[in-house]
Amino acid sequence: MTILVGLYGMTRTKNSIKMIMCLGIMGSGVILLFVSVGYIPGAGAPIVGHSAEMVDPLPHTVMLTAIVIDLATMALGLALVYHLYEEYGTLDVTDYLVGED
Amino acid sequence: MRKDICTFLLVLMIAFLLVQGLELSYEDKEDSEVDEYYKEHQEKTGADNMVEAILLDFRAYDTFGEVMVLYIAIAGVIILGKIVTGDDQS
Amino acid sequence: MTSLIVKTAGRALTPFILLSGLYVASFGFLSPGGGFQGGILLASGVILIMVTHGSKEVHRLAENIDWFETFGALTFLIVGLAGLLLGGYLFSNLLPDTPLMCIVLDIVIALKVFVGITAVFVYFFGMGVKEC
Amino acid sequence: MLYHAPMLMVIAPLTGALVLRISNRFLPKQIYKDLITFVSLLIPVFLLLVSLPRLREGAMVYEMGGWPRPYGISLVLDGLSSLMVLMLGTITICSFVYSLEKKELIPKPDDYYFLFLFMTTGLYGVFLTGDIVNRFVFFEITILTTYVLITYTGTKSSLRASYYYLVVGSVASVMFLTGIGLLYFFTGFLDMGALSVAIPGLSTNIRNIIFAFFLVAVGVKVAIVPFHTWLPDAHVSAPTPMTAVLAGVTVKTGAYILFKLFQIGFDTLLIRYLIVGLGLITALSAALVSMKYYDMKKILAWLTISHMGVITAVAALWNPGGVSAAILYLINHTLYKTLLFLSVGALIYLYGTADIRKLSLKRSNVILSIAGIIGLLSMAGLPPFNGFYGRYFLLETTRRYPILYGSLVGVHFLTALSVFRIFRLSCSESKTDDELTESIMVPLVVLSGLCLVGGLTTWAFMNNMVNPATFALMGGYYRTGFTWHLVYLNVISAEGVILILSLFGAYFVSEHTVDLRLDWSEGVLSEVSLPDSIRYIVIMIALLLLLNFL
Repeated sequence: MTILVGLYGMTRTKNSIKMIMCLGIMGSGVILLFVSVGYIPGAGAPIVGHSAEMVDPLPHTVMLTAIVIDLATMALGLALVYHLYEEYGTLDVTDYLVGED
Repeated sequence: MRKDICTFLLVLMIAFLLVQGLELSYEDKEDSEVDEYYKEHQEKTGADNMVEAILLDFRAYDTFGEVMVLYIAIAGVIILGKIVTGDDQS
Repeated sequence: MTSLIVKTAGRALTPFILLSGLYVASFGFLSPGGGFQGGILLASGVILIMVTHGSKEVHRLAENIDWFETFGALTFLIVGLAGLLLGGYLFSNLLPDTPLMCIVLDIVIALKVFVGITAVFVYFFGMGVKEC
Repeated sequence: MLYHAPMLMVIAPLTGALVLRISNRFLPKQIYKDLITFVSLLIPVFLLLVSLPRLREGAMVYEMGGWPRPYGISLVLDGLSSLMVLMLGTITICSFVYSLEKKELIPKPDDYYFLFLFMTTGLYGVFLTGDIVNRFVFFEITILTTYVLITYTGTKSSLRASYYYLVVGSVASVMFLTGIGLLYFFTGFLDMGALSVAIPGLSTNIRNIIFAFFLVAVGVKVAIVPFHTWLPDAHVSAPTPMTAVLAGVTVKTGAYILFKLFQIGFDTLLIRYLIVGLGLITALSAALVSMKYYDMKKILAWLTISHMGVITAVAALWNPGGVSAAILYLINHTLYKTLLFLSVGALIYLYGTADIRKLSLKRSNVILSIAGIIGLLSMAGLPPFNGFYGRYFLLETTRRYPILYGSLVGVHFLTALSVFRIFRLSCSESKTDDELTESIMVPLVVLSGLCLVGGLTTWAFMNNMVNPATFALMGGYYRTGFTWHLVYLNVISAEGVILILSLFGAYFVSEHTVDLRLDWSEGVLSEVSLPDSIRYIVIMIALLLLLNFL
């Protein structure tokens, strides 16, 4: 559901930084999804010797990948927003269309 | 404004349909086949932390790609600065 | 801008943050943690120092940061290729039944993430400074 | 040694990129950097050619780290991926040779090479991997580099295009991951081979719902209609060699992933009809929108959208005929569209503009004008060139579907109209003293040669490359044993006659009108704002779920 919240936020906002934030929210949603996918009732952390039954570790691994990729995208996106702001002088995405060069 | 309300209703509908359609339940959830295999062969990797074992051994290629993604992003941020400012030093 | 309290707290905290980062990175095979998390912790330690003490010294470090980064990525690739030569597959485990491979890879990843995150921070920081 | 070929194809450009990055320290001369890039682009093609005989015996599977197939990550080199890799290798080398002329890459050409090699790595990874998460990771490498490469012209609009692509592309990535998560929840596998066994066991309902997420992910990459908003901007503002790769290969990865998704079991009726419908809407409307512009890059970009729509629509029929026709057309489209984008780049190099009213194909350099005309005629679908054969097979396999048949003829007509419009308008008197360098000419000559030869040897190509690819996807052929006369006699069959007649019709129409310019769909199809394009994504997910629910 967090994914959907992020998605809705993106349609709602016009601020380009907020859009990147919404991307972050969607990323968190995916992380939650993966944690819940790996969940098995009554199981402990996936470390040998820690508990008898452990949750599925594979989604956790994929989740780590997702976090890193999210981080990378957000870093690049924020850098782009910074340069956009320098060029256009505004953060409003609807204004970017007007300034054809 | 009307667009926003419509989108909001659509998102609500998506959420409802997803919950209805998927019927996610953990009642009879078992370990997947892949997971069983990992647990059996965990000894070979030497790592007690299963996540780490998968990350660095079974799926090291994925982690490699992931490291490259981070590398690209950082190099990209730096190169982007060079492109936009037209800076050709360093 | 920075008061004495902030500076002292930053100085006092950073070694511990760095230490815990190293711990998390190198014992990822035994306990929760791993390269990425450790790298982020290390980076946060350096960033703390940067924020509290200004960033001139770190800026000088950052000039060679590209090289460090590439070095990290190349090390990962070389470990993989070593697996290819000795074990017959790319990324095959060099020393089965021991966690050595995991530790090496973890530390490489930690260093890479550390350098990378610091680089991005320094970069954004620099942009902000230019603006003012 | 041959066993390692698939892995080395991915690793070679990557190593090249990393070496290039640190080469400033010990190899400061530009020529060495060019050499490193060229060699690391050449190695995968060489490896593929070496392993082609081995491929006849079956797919090559490389298991990473020695962990067996469904558990570890594996690389698969089968009929389809070898075809894709061959195409990718050709296009990247052509694009690289073109980019040796560095006038367009104003700041830092070695950074450009570095990113370009990384993008190539990502594309090889996407085509070769047999694991769905790994495919995602490598796709992410590809698009992250693309975001930066698009901005390489350093203009305002390129930054905006890159930002648009970043936002839409990241939403697509998140959707792809969501789909993977749900897929893992229901099947417990991440390997494509194991998934193709497990997914058909799921209920149609669940398959449709999971595909709603994949639809967004794939749709953004193929640019079918509600998700196409990033494409024209990105194509127009990217530097020329980059545009060629974007239109030539990056868009095709989406189609490739779509084929793979169909293969692993997302082939329910609802999904297929939805994609056929979207593809048709894409094909017709984008071809119409292309008539609106005078910027040649923009026309070509919209025609790319249109033709990708055709490919997805016919492939979504999911019978061997449709799939093999789609694959053939995919390759043809790659060749002529890359050729066209490169020649437009050369024209911009000569005249400094891409406005078709200001530039002249006829009065420019001889080689350039021949290459451009071959590319345009191939796109229009004139028989000796390769564009015709792809269209012919597309039409032949859709005989049983009248709506599809009619729309394909319509798209053909509109494309031809666009081409003749370019011909008519581009006859101004402007002259230039600039000369083209060899590095620009060579890829143009090679690609136009490939367009012609590819058309003339379609029968061999169908037998040796497309049929194995179809077999790898569907486990069956459309038709075997194409011979030269069978293919050449296509011209006088019903479909051939229809195609040529509509070509002449388009020529007639364009001769008798001064300037065909359709101006419509502002804000709906073209010039869509970013929140609106996200809104389209929401609407599409809701539509698929609703259709599934009904």
